[in-house]
Amino acid sequence: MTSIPVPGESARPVATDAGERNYLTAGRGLASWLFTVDHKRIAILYMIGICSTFMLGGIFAMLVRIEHWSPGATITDSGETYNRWFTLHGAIMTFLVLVPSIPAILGNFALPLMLGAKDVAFPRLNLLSFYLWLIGAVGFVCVLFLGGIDTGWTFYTPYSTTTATKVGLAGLGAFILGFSSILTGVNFLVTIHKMRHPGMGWFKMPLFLWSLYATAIIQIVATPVVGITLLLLVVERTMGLGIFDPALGGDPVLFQHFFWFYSHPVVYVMILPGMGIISELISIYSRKHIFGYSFIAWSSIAIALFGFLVWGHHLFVSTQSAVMSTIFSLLTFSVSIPSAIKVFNWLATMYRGSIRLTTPMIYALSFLFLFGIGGLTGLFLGTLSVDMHLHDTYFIVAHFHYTMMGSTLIALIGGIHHWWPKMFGRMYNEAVGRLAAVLTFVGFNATFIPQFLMGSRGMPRRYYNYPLEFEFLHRASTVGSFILALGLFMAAYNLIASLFHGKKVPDNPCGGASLEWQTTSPPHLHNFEKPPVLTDPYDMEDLYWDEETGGYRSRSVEGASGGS
Amino acid sequence: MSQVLETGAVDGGGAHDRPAHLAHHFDTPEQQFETAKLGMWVFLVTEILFFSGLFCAYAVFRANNPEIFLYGHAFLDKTLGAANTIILITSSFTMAWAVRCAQIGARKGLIINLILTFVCAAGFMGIKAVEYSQKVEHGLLWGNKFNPEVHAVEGSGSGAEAAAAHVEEPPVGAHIFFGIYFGMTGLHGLHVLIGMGLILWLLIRAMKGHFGPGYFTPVDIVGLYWHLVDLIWIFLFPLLYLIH
Amino acid sequence: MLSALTSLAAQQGRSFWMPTQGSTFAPEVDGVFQFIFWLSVFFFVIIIGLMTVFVIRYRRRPGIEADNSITHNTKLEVFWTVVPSLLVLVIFYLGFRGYIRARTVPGDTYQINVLGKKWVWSFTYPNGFSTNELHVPLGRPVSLTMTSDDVIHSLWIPAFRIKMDVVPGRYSKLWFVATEKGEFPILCTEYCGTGHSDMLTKVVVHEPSDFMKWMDEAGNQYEGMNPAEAGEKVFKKYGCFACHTLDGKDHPIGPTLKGLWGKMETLSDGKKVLVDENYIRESILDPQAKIVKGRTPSMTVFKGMIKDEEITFLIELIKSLKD
Amino acid sequence: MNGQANGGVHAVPLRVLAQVFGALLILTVLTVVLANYHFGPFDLWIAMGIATLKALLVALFFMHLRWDRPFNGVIFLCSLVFVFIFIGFCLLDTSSYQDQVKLRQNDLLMQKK
Repeated sequence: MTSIPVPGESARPVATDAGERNYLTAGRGLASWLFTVDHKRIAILYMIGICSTFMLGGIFAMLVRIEHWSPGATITDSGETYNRWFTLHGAIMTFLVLVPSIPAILGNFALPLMLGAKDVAFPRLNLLSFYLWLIGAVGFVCVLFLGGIDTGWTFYTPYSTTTATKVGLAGLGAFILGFSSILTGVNFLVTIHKMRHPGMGWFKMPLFLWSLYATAIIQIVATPVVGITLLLLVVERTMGLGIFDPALGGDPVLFQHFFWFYSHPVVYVMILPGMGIISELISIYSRKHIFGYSFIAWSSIAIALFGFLVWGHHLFVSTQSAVMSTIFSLLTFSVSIPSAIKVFNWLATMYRGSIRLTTPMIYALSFLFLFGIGGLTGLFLGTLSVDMHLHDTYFIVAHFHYTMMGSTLIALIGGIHHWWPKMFGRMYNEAVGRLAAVLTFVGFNATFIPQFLMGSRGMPRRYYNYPLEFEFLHRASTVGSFILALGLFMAAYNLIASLFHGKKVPDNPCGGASLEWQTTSPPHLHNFEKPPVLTDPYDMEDLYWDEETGGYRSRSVEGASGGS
Repeated sequence: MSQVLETGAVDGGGAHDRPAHLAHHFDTPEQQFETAKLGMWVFLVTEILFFSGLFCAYAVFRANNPEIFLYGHAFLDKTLGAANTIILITSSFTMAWAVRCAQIGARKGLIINLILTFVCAAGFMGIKAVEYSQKVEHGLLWGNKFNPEVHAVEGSGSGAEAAAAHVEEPPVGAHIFFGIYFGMTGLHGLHVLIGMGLILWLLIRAMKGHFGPGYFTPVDIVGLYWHLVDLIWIFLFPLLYLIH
Repeated sequence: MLSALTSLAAQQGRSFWMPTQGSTFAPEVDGVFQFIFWLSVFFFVIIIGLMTVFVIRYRRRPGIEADNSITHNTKLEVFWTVVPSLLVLVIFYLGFRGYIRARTVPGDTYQINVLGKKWVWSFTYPNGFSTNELHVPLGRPVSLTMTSDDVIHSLWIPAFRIKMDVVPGRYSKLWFVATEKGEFPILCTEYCGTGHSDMLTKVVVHEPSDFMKWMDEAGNQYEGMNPAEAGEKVFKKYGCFACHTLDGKDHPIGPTLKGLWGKMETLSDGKKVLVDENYIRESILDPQAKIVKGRTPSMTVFKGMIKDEEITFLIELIKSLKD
Repeated sequence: MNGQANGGVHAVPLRVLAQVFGALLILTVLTVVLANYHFGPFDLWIAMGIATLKALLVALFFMHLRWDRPFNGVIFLCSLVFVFIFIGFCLLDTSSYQDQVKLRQNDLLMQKK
């Protein structure tokens, strides 16, 4: 393992021009992209798609924020329009962006590479999953042009069965998106089981893969339930089925049980992969072996499993029985423990490290801060009596934005920056990247901290109008959202610009020890030119900085190839 | 189109003896088979959870409003239900036999068994259609379409229970039983239809001689799917038709 | 900016985080909130503090490598698994205590029916009179029996720290004891469509005596009626018909008033009692004092709600219904 | 690849398949016959017991679980655990508020009359 670099080894060109063979250039033309079954290309397709819908959802978010600049009419004079805005914001962000985000983009790109596999288990299913996503997205855009929906993303009956807006189409769209998510989950779970590098035991996998595995469990088990729920909702609307509609003797609260059996676990579909990314980033940019690998790995599984037992905490004030609420509250707190374990382990990883404040690391540190707030405010909401006051207020809005956006999306953006050089073989501008990360962080807090305050003081969510006393806090929040948007645009610009002007990078510019850093940047069409050498994904001492290539090199890989 | 990318790139694993059906990203046919099988089992999990929504609705309404179910089930034809159960079990048997034929390379047996399975499935759907049309005729429908005629049950239903049932005024929410009945059997029927399509696809491939001891993965996993469809009906039958 | 913040906080009777405390639940909820808040602040400061210290202390410096000798420490990890577990159990318990209190409606409340519909609230008092604003007496347990005509609404009184969904097709319950006189907002917190953010009203908390006065003015007077007629009006006003009949048919909850006068009743403890003026008066003011055998103690306590004159009218009504 | 040779694959003997088929038919007849007799609250459990037995036969023999990798069976069983959690919690909760639903139903009926 301590072999000295073989002379001549470094003669390999820096930014490998195994070029013609890399996945970006291996096939040309639109068709080679649209019909690709290569997981890396599908990841790029997803990235383009999800970023576009993120923009769309973001536009609605900004409309909502601008509308709240003053009480009553600001840019629209009707609650009806406002209701469509927040519904589309929520539905697009949840179903089209957050649920697929990390697994579909970074999971698709990195999972087979990290396993040392040539592709996911079912490449064609993977492409189908993308097209299902696309159909769902087109469905939502149609809904948008046909007048939108006004139910909130939660589709609660009987409002959703009686409103005149396009709930049926949106429900079908979300139903199809559900299948996209299921197929991704099936694919990843099977891939991790069957396609691991020979010799890679379960506890030699990078933690990102553990988190994707846990995510896949949730996608497989929970998503079908929302599928049938939405199907029943559509049937209820179009044919008057009578299971959820109280006017026909149905049970509207049963709908909420159905819905949250999926929609609570699904927040872990969003956050778990984010946590997985943070485990990678913190270890790599602290140049330290991850602390407490098995605790972090098991805590992912624990979160996924406990996540199924807590959905009733969305129903503390929905006439759910006091006994069930009590059980659900107790179980809810059980989920907070694995999350706490992860946070402490990340901190311990940084201890005595050699920390570089690169762009991804700044996102990782933001994540710790924002997830800290998001997680701790969750304690208020899991607490029965306090939730009775805070439920359905801006406190909730702020809480889930801290976890869903402040954590998931920040982890996604951090992860994209981390793997960007691997994806495209080019480096973005580090200074702009850091500035964007800081702006995003500041803007995010400015947007959502005021919302905590408003919530506990008496501002309900989904309100078009509000009392004058909240004007100052609403304005602070709106100003914050503009800073946030600026930060996000800057990051996007920086990444896109790097495709044209970025410096070419070597195989391992950031010093990751997992297998994807052994292949070229961008990777070979079939991932690895020569079979990767299995290493401990967190053994940072195996890597050394090579001034000549401007990247890291692995002693054991060179030892293996030197020996052969 | 994807083939263009793949074929050009079968890399030098030294595997010149790779069978045609072995995709580029697998090392061995065993790995490919195991993967497909695991994938199917995981997919079956999603199917079970998909149906669980309707089972949950059933459990909730039956536990809280048993009178609705006692009233409603009397309108279902037990004989037709039992016949359908037997038909579906038979189709499961022929499907299992088909898998065996594929495994041992008995092409003729495979084709015959697939045809039998398909015929059973068609029979099942036929009987289902008869049952549905009876319900439609008598207004025994879901939700706001529930409009039972007087003496609705002539011809359908059997025994004293049905006779007793249609004398009574329907209990409040009687339509919920039919909502759940149509929901469960409808979704199940949809799965039967999908299964018929898959069996047809297998049949065509079997006739082309695609399957044999070396490669029978599609037969095996469609078989798994078909057995799950059977499994669900095994529970639906007593839950909907045989209630006291 | 700071002044704007402090001026907000300084608004009368409220804390930085919470609105005015207007019910017996409020101090308890606020207490739990404060407890979790400071606990969270404590942990947040530790996490972010350590993070900051590490970033500064262990920033990359040339020649100094990361110390890769530590990869795990089971004792430490068990420690930070167990301690949070215990802490959240405490939090759970605190929340559970308050919630159960809020969900357990006591037997002797002043009952008001609530109907939510797009996008108004309607409150119906025991006398059948209804308003769009909620009026309640100070210091007395009030319970709300709520339902909806169309979609799900949710009734939230921030000052009282209570909230419960109002679901079509069923009743849901909420109760409170108001501790602060004045007017407090009521909001709908379950999204219900176009007018959701305008589904606002207020709760007006009166001194008990003022409440009576308000109720009198709101309800009707008994002028120009004979006592038995007025008694019938009282009977309607307080919603007695919910559990009692006047036509001799027995009601599952309460006895019919027809033929009640002068009857000998057996109480649950076996004693016998004559239905006379005193017994009726007591049964209205404190119904749980003497329960007739076979009945459950379920009647509303009318002490402090009903006027003496009205009891007299009721007695005249019952007398007139003697067979 | 020879199907018989590698461990994961097992062609089930026709005799076994036929026996299972026979058992399934008998159990079907049994459940229909038993439905004509009343066992009070056990009716449901008897019917479900027979159905589960049938399901077990299908899963073990027709679906090869008996010879398959145990993990496939495990995930199958796990799915049932989640279904039970789902249905169980829903049942526990919905049963608790039925009295309030029925009260409201009665009041609505009264209003109509």
